[in-house]
Amino acid sequence: MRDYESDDIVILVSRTLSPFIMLFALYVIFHGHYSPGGGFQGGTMLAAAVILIRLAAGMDIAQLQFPRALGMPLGAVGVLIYFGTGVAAMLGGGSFLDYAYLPLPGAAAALRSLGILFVEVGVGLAVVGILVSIYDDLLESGER
Amino acid sequence: MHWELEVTLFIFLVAAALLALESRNLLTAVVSLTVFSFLSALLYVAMGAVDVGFTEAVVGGGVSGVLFVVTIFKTTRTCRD
Amino acid sequence: MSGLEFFVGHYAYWFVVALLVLGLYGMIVKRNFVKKLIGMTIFQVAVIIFFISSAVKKGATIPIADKAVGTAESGLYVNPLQHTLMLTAIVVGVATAGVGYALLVTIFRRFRTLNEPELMERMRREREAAEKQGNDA
Amino acid sequence: MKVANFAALALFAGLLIYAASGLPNRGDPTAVLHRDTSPAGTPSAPSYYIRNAYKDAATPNMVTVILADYRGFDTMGEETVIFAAGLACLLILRRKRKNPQGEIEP
Repeated sequence: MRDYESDDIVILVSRTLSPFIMLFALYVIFHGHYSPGGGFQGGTMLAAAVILIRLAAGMDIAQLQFPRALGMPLGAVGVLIYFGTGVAAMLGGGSFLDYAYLPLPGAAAALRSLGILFVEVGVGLAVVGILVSIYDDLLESGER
Repeated sequence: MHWELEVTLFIFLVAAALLALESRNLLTAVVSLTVFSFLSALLYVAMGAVDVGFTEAVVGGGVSGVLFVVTIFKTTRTCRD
Repeated sequence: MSGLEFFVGHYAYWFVVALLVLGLYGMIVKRNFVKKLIGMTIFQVAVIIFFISSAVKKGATIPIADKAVGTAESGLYVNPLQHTLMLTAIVVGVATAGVGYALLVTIFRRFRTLNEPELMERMRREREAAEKQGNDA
Repeated sequence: MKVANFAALALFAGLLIYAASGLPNRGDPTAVLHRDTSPAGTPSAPSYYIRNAYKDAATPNMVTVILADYRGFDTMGEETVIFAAGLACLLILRRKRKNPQGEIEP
């Protein structure tokens, strides 16, 4: 995507819009219990906000916001959060991914709600890391 | 759940799919595919699947289109069929 | 059941059949790889529409529990199982389509074409050149 | 070649239309899929989810509860698939550069 020059107005508008998209994405992840939404949708919207800056300002400036080397580790952290929630339920005495046995105080139904929240955060982190990583790989590959 | 809305969306969906498959310019084809994704998201919501509609709108209209356009910029922009 | 009633009662399935045939047409008749990927996306959306339309119930509401409606009667909510399955299918679809785009970029970098007959011709010529070189050595 | 392709498409369409004629009417609340008990007499999963999702997990959105709790293993495997796809992209497209000795290093 080196065929055009980045424009000041486009950079200004996308810099203004990107934080609001991220805020709405976080709302979608954390309010997914009560309204349509959840980890997949919120993670994809976060990835869209990151890619918006990359499209408008180019790779060099976008490194300041989200470095290129951060994508795959963030995806791995998301997968590990998911596995870690399951293993924590095992440590509490239940079976794998049985959130009622998480080692936290509270009733079984509230613990299940909390476990769902952890899992959604893990899914969201994995999706944003992997999608940004795929975009970077496609953009950096070879000459045109 | 409202059959008039669903039939209208289905007809536009088939038209967008035909446009995406038959255009010679690949950028036109990809933009038609994005329109196709948005129409299918509306259709899911009309059928009562709000979560699936949300996901399709975000994925098909946002990230998938961008990845497709990057692919076309990296390769060729025209095709013969 | 009369013929007209059968036709009208299944109207979503006829459109799904049309979309499936369009997607398959793009995958097996078109020669350009980008067109093949577009056909694959259309096929995937048609399958998702089939699942979602099998979850519809008459007189039901969206699958979010409402205090005014209550959850004792299962006929009052749309079937949520298909929604869950298709939710994961969409996101996995975009990730695997990313692998497809990566393969397209790699093919174009190596052979400078995305047309299927031209690609086969160039691969055959390259293989013959390699065999000839091997025979000479 | 062209004729064979279009014959295959027509065959596919005919097969699908024949299969769709065996499906129940769309939106029929008494279809097998929407009943409370399966034909074998066991309680069916979707109506169990609708009745008990709020009681089990204190979360009104049934799709979220099924996605992350009842079918958590499914979502876990699916997330692993996404991670594997990202890894495959990285391995396919990573640029190999030569160091001064002429060896290819990642």
